Amino acid sequence: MSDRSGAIPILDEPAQPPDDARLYEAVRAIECILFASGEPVRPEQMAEAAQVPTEIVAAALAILRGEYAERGLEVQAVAGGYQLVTRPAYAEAVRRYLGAAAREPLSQAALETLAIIAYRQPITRPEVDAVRGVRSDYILERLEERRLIHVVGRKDTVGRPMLYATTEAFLRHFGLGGLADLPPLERFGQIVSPPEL
Amino acid sequence: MSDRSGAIPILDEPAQPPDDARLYEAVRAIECILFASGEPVRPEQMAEAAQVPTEIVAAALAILRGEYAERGLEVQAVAGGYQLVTRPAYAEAVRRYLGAAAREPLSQAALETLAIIAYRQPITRPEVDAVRGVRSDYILERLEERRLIHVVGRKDTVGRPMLYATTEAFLRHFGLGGLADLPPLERFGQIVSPPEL
Amino acid sequence: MTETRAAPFVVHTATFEGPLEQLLRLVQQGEVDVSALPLAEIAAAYLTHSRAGFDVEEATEAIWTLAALVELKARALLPQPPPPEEPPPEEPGDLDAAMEERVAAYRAFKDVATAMRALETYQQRVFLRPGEEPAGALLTGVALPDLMRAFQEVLARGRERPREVIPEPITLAERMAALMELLTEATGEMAFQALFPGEATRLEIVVTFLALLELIRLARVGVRREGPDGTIQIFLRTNADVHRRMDAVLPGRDAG
Repeated sequence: MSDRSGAIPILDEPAQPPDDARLYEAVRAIECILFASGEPVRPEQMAEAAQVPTEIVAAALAILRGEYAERGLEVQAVAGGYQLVTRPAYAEAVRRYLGAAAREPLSQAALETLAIIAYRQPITRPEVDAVRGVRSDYILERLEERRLIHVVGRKDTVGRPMLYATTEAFLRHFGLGGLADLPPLERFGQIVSPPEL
Repeated sequence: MSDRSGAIPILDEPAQPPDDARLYEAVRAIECILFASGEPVRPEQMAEAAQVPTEIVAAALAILRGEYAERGLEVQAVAGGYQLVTRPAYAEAVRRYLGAAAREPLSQAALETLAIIAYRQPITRPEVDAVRGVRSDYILERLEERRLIHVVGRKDTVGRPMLYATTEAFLRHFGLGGLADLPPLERFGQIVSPPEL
Repeated sequence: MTETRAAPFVVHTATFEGPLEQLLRLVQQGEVDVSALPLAEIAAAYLTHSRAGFDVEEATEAIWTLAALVELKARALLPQPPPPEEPPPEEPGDLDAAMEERVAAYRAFKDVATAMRALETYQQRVFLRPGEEPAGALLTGVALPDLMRAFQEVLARGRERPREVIPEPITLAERMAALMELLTEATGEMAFQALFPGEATRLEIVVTFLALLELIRLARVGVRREGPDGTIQIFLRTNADVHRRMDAVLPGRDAG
């Protein structure tokens, strides 16, 4: 698995602030904040807690990611924030310690349906059905139950069908910083435009 | 710049003898275990989870402590074993972050919805709507995200709507952590006489 | 929740073996001949299967799928209806193109699903630290059963009252503010029972209780028990209490 850190452009900014000591302190403070939080932390939250400007936060995050490159933990950009997580290579050791069973992956049909929704959102159930060639009621229900998708409105057409979109839990499930981090669909087939339904 | 023109396999092999590689892996695995655990970990537990002898654990812990000497976190030896903690110097930043996160209160509507669910669980979304007089989709989603409520099944009626109930985190959220035997509130209505004291 | 399930239902017929959903898909793609499928047998087999462990959601899916198969089989067995009076507006070539495009789209999504599977697999192997929620220590000397018993008493009292009229809407924010005011007036401390006067309605009691819980969570109010059989006291918390609680979640603080 490749490092997906490149997806967040803000980190590419030069990490050369005027005050090295202040930056160093910000790196340490942000490390502590990410550690103490059990969920993604937005850069504004870090800036407020560490009491530094957001430019310093961006530079500090870049440094922190570099520092963790060789360690057991890694800094992930997820759902608009950052989180500290263990590396997949050590999953078995952590599971043995926690006594946790492996998490249940999505079924193939659910994953395909989710892919369609992720790229075509907002999308109605009949539109999903048209792509898949089978009814998707049950799968949509399960995906909604797992909070990976939700209803965002109704389409202004016959029957006013509900429109589905992906959620923040979707981004967390796949470790995506945002929808822009999804692999470009063009790479996967010769689709010029979505078919008219 | 290194010459990468010829793929010379020997360069990809570990530069250290095998024992060092094993120790290095143990350091990383133990780092992950300490991170993922919310409490002190005993060396025997680490040995079991990382599947290495206790001598390796001792050596790995020494290395890990050295590695964290300059960081925001530190490896601390406590009565129950070892734990990864934030350094006192950054306690203020962490306190500000946790404080801000904890102060993010539930909205008025969310609290009321939660009261209805606590009072009438298990309950469907339409039933909640009927009590509140407005749609509750969004609020139910937020409450579910905060793990205060969860879906416990489906009601055997038209449309098979999902049934919601409060979670254990509901108790923790209100400062009642670890005490999970909160009886469903609906049951209170059936109490004819006060229980004996 | 349905995370743990019995073994999934598998169809065994002469022409197909596998899950129902896959059977439907293959029928729709014309790869399995629906007219030769023994649907009654499949349905009977499913009933036997579901007796071993009935899963409502699986049953719902199975019924949907079986119904779709029955419909497809009926259509396949019945004589073809006359073609629609108006021919489709598109040229056959356009139809082929549209179909081709649709197939290409589906193939692309299937491929991208593979990429997403890799992301999912990665993410399922990483672990977050358990979040440091403010927890536990807010209820000194009070076990939950104590609190709940007290709550049951006042609720039972509320229930004995004659039929309630729809009460004025009570909001939790109002009740929280009222509680704080009440505690301040009582010089910072009062008995739990005193929060629930005899004339309180059930809704009022519930809202008061939730307001109290919320104040406890926000560390504005603490609860303690006076003596082993004593009453439960509610008291206002000071900032010092809050700081002590925060320290409790920061193990490093005392060490340095």
